[in-house]
Amino acid sequence: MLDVGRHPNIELMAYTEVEKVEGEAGDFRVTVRRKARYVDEDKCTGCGACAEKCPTIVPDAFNQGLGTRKAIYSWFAQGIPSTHTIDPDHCRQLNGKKCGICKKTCQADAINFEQEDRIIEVGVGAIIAATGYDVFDPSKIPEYRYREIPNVVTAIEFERLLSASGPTGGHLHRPSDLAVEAEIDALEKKARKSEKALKRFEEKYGESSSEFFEKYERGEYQDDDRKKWADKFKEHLGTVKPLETLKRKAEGFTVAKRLAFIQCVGSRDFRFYPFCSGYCCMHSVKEAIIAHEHEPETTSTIFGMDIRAVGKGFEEYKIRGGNQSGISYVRARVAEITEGENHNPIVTYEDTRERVVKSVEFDMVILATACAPGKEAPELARILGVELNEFGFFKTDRAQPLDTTRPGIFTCGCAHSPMDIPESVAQASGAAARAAQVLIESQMREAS
Amino acid sequence: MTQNVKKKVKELLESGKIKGFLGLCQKNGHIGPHLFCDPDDLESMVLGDEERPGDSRYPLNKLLIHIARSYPDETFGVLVRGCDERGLKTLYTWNQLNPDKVIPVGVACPQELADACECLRPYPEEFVEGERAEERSSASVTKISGLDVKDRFTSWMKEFARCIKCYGCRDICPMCFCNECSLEAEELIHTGELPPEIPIFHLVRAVHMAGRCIDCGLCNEVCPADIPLRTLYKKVADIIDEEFNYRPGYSEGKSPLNILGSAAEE
Amino acid sequence: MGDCHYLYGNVATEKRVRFLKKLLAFSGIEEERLRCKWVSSAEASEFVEEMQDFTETLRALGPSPLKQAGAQRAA
Amino acid sequence: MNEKRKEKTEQPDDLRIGVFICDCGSNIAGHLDCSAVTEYAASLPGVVFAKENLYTCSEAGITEIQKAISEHELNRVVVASCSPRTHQPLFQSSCAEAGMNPYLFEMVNIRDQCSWVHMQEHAEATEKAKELVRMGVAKAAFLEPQKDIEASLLSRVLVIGGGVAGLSAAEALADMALEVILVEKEPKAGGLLNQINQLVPEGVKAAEYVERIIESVNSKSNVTVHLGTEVKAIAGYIGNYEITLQRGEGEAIQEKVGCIVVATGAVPLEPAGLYGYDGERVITQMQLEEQLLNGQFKAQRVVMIQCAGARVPGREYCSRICCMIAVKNAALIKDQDPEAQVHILYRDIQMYGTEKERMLWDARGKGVRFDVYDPEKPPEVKDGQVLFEQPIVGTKRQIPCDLVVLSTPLVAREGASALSQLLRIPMDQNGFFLEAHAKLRPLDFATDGVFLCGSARYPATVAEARSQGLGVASRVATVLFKDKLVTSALVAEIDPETCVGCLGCLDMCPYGAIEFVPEKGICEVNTILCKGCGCCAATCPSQSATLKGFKPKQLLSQIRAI
Repeated sequence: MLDVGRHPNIELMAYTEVEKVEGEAGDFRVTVRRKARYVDEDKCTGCGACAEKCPTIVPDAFNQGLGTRKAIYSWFAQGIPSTHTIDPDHCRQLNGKKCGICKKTCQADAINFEQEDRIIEVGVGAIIAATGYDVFDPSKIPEYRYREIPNVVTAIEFERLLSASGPTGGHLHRPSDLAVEAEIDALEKKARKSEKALKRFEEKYGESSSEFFEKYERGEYQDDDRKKWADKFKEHLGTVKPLETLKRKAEGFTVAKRLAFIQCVGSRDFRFYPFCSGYCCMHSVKEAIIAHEHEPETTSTIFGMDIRAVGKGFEEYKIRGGNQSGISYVRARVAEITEGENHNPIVTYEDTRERVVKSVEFDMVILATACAPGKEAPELARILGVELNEFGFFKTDRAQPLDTTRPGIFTCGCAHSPMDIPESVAQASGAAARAAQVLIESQMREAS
Repeated sequence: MTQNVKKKVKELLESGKIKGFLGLCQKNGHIGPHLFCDPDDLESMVLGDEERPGDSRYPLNKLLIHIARSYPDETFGVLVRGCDERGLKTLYTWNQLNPDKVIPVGVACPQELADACECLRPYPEEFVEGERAEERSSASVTKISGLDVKDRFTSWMKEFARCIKCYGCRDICPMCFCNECSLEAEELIHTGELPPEIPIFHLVRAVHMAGRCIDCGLCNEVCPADIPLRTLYKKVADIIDEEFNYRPGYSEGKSPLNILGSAAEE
Repeated sequence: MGDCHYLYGNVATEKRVRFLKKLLAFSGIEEERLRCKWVSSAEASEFVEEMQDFTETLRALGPSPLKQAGAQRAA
Repeated sequence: MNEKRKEKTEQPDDLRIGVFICDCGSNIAGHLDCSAVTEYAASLPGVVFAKENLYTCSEAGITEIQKAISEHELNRVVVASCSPRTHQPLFQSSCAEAGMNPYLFEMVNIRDQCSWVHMQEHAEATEKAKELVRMGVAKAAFLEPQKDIEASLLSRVLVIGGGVAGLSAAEALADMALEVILVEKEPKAGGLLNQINQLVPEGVKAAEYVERIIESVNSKSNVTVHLGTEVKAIAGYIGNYEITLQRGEGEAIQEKVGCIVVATGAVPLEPAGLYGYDGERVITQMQLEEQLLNGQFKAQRVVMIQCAGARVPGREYCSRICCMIAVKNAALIKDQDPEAQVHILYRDIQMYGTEKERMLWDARGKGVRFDVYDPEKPPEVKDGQVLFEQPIVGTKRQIPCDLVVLSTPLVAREGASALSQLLRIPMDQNGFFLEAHAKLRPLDFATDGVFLCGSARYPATVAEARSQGLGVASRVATVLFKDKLVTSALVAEIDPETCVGCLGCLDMCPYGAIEFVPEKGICEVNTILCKGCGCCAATCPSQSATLKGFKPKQLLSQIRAI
């Protein structure tokens, strides 16, 4: 990534969308919208001082909403360019409130609240659509109760939970527990606030709130100010009691150790995507192995119709996961997930060997979701003037597997079809070669 | 006790299989290395036992490197004990001798020597003289390992403090075939100090012995300060064996430390 | 194979460290003073954890015997 | 360390070091005392100029460095700021513009290593920054000027292997105006596709498909195709290889190329001794393809056994494409004769991607039967029937049949190891060639100038092999589109005076950049191939092998400055 950012022949336009494409292979004119960052790219050094001081906390989409970021942010730490961006939906200043803290903090004078979207036309010889894919939304499958049971997560959410740079620093805290901890934090904040208020009364009247309240209940005090105190105290108790319950509960929290991975969520499924996404089996195996590395007591069960370990070294990796990382592979299509005690998901499936229906409790269930075609692919296809295939990916043919239906426009990676990283990288090089051929051909035409 | 060796060498020389035989001879009461080139000149040949078995040993394989360099096309015979043979094998591995140009003639060490050396294999694969003595493990290493970490440090520092930096250990070592020695690199070891920067000086050498030392013990014999270097290097060899299942002179090829890729775990 | 930028560098280092730890221990220098752990550039928190833990370990061990020996010699 | 020793570290004469301390706005200056660090830097031996900048990487900061180089005749520059990963190239080139050799530049990271990690500890962070600067200055004193290494590049490419992958690579390379020499061992190009009947899902004839690519390749004036030819010898390195080709008993052909593409493919496993393989009643998918192609196929009851010789101890890998081939042929048999019975016994049916899964349902729809077998109890072929246990229902079954088809994996070619030695490229445990990085560099070798595509890397479908062939062309282009090869001067060197030719460095070099020269009895570094990893220097017992910019003297002066 850094290499791309530094390459003299690459002009990187992040936070930019394509609006119009005219011309033909060898001579395209592309209109793009460079969205306002409210930060001057030439001046920003990516130092992050602004984000540190920004008072507005926003759920972090990069961490699948599991963590938070500020209203001025960089998408993720190693991202390029390191230029920060102000999120116009959340920035106080841009929403008419008084703030501007980032502008005061920035020593490079890079913040510019007046910045506007810029429409730019660029001339290019060839175009490569590498817009990737979208994660299938498993809440479309009601029997898996995604979003209803907190400890049922998608593979990509799980990836962030497992990541050392993720919201939990790589420790497998369960989302239900994280929610409780967040609630504890909120209640503690509230309790501190009400404590402060009570303290003022206590100082004023020289007795402790609980002593006062006993007397108040007996009807010893009637004045308005004392009533306020009593109300405040009741409110405080209303905060502290559930807080203590929650805290006791949180003491029992451990990391998730019994994991279930459910394959083909939305894929190989006539209701949604009939195809196999190809990479999810290995992704689940990898996640199970990493979880085991973090916490050696972890066991994982991978439920799938077939385990498709079709790449170089994959089958070996899969076997190693079984032998060394506590993974069992179960050939089954999971019928239903229900919620048991302690927010534990219960997986119901048919054990085809024993020919019985089983229900097994886990700490967490990970859904290996389908590689869905990009939601915005149809719009991009329209702009580019190319066709999509029946599944919603960019259409190609076998003779020129990287060519779209319009000459000079190519595609690769999961915008082309679901595939794993090595295949994507190989295709990307292939698309580059096809693009180079177009450019060289048009140069030669010009020269002759 | 030298009849069989003499017979074998005579045979080799007469058949022209070897240009010369590097062994030991006794002259004027002294035992020293000698290159025997004439089959009729084997009278003075000895095995190096002056007063006790093996008390006059020389790094013959190291000397052979120099002879072989001067006569790259010739084949030479060389007298080997168990350790010398391990040395030869390791020198082949490190491209310092060509196995096709060396014919070892083996002698097995007597038990007394095997005991003194705590030798894991006091005999070469093939030998014409002597009998296979019993193998010994290293009590000296066990002894130091038994100390607690502070005492280990103190004891080594006491030993190293006697060092007079004579480089005897290096000069005699058949595995020290470098032209320029790291122990003489000024940026690594400061000059003009006695003892040399300890324990750095000795640990640097110990690191260089990893995957190389074949436990001949000449360093220990030659050290004027009686530093138990052999014990240190025996431990070095044990570590490499424990961690990588490799012991120079016993195992094939180079040590996993000196080849790419992850080491075999078992 | 490791994930070293230079292909096998991390593996080579790991092997050496395994050896060195044991050599240090035998020479009377606590092997906990040497540590090798693979942390990628994306694993900031792991790195921090490791470094803090290592610092704690070193503090608990006290000054290196080498330093003490050096001080004695200088005196 | 005592003072006496410090004095003894001799410094080069006429040292004029300039040190620049960056505030990075408040990013560094907010957490430590940059002025104190600057003052301290000025007091270090050899330092003639020290300056604090608000942003050293800004236009103003750079100008200041350049001005100082000329005004103070600096011959070393140390910048203490952020990560060398992002900013070293900028500072180096700026020094070069001002007339100082860029290799005399040294960078110290006081942002990540001081202000960021010791954010609440102002005094300690300042002290640490001073130490780091002292170390940087100590190293800078011993830096040596270097010249970038340049080498010429021949705009010609050797492609070894004329299957889909190699042909696609040749086609794309030719269209990118590079000259291509394509070598195919067999008398005809096309590889495995010549033996294949048809391709799915479109049902196009494999021969026609590959013929079109062959024609396209043949039509290019800048491609020379050598059929029935093998590579005998390869000398040289990236940019300048000398190749010896041999056609049958004929005279050797000499060629010179800049890069080499390995597209030698793989071969189907000959399943001798497996499931009663006899080539008649028990055949391979490849033989079935041939029967279908020639119209000789007659069987009525067919059983296909997947993973025949694959995913077993000793050959653990999944061959990726055999399920697809089996399903394709099963459906084809049903198309030809709907009355035929076709049964596929499998372990996991590997129909990944958008199109193959549909082939699977279509085949089911056509009446092809699928059954799972347990690898612990593989099927048995006996007297015209196949016996197996159905783990899904737990019963034993016998399927009568008149033809058993074994889906055998693609395995590495026998000649692969010879080529691996010729090119000094590694193979994996299965005999496939080992790419530089399994995920990020699938088409490269660790050795520069040599590339990989198709089933020589790992079994690939036709479309995958074609994509990879095209892909490899752009990997080659990244090298050959340049006028000359320029690489960093920070490479290894071996002192010929002290080297004893122990080959320690050679064994440790991951890039095949070290060669033993028998005449001299020493090892030499090929500076073009060397990537400066330092494995050789770490191994060399005599410090004969060293890494420029990281010589013992440079590193130890830095370490001793702690």
